[in-house]
Amino acid sequence: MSSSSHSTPPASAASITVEVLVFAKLAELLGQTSLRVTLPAPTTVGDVRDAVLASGPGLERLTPALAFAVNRAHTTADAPVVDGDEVALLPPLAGG
Amino acid sequence: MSSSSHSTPPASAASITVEVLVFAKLAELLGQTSLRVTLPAPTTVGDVRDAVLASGPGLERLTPALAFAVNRAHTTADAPVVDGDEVALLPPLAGG
Amino acid sequence: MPCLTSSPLDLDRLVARVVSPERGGVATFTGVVRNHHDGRSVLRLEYSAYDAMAEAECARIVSEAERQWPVRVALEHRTGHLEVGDAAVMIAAAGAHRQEAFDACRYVIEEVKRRVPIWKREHFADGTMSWVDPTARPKAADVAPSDGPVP
Amino acid sequence: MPCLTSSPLDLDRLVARVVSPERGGVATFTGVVRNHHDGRSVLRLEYSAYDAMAEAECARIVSEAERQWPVRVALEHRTGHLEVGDAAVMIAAAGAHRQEAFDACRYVIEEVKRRVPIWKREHFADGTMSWVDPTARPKAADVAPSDGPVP
Repeated sequence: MSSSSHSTPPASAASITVEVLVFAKLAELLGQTSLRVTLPAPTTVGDVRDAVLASGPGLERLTPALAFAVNRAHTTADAPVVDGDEVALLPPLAGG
Repeated sequence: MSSSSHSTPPASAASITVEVLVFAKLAELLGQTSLRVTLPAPTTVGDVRDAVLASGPGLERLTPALAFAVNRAHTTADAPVVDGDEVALLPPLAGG
Repeated sequence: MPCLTSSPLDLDRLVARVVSPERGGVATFTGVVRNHHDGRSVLRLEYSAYDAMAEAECARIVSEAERQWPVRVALEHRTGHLEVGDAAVMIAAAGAHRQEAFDACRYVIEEVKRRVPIWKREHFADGTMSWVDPTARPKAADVAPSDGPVP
Repeated sequence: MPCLTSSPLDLDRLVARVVSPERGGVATFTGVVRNHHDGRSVLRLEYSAYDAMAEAECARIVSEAERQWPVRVALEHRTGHLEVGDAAVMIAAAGAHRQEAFDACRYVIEEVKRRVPIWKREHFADGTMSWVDPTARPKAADVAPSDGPVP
């Protein structure tokens, strides 16, 4: 995994860049399957989601439906992200 | 099915003959897989079992383990049998 | 379809009998001959049945399951000589939803064990054989060392 | 063994991966592409996955089941284009006793549906397509006629 292990830097002293993967309907609406997002530290999965959904008109309506993974494991919107994390925004799963 | 449908005759006025099927360990101990038993009317599945088990030494010890069928359907020791019934004495089942 | 057969069982064939585009959830159960029983080494088994009643009872169990849940069920039980590793019984239940497929499949195997007149004789590695009695207490070898009073 | 595959699934192959003479009870579940959804006619489906995470999550689910019950579990999920009637997911769980095989199998399919990042797009007979959202309320066609207040 690419998660860096340094301790949280002082707020506003650094920025955090993550790779964001999007899927299914969300990938279709965004016209891409991955993007790079940079936000001021500290930041959370929810902040990353908000930044991505702000990039297209009307995408905010997807907010309640999305689940999240960081570095290939499920997590929640309030989880912190660190520089280099792989963040995934997951529309409703439909496997099985 | 071969079950006759006449009403129960007066006790001691008639005898009842049934075909008895035996299986597995019981067939082995009896040295046969079917036998014919005639008993005074009225009679029950339990009476048929007792008659069969009395035909060999030490067979009574099987009594608690046996289940019963009349005309290919499960039944209990107190069920009546009528002339022509097919009575089966079933050692512990082991299918599946 | 008869339930008893002396030929090897085939899971794909059984599933094909019940699945359809309307019944997309398929649960199956397979019971395979084990190589041990009561701590003794089993070489092979011999299944015998009260054939006519076994067929009738299997048919009744399948209809009960199909009445109780919206499923199609297939059931086969092998008879005759089986080797360790051979399948003795197979059940497939297909429904629109997995819950009912699982519930029906489980119902059928429980009822088969409880009601279908089939017996098996185990042939052991030491040359002896015995009729299997699932109601019997385990042999001493399988029982915990202390049979004394529990404190 | 990888969980995701673009090749047709095979129940016998999956069962062979888990069964043994010590694990004589084998429960399986197969999920087959249905021909309807929300009352609309489905022609085929397209499954896509977050591959790396899906593999990791499947492996986690299988280990959880194998830790929770004394069983061996195999799990495969198909991706890419599937036709109606094709199997999309298959699970096999083998144990010494049927109860644990059924319980483990059921656990795995529930967790797969809940946790594995896989999506499907349905292609309908009318030429349209849509991403399946199992959390969405059924379309009007599937809802009972009265949406008004219940007396």
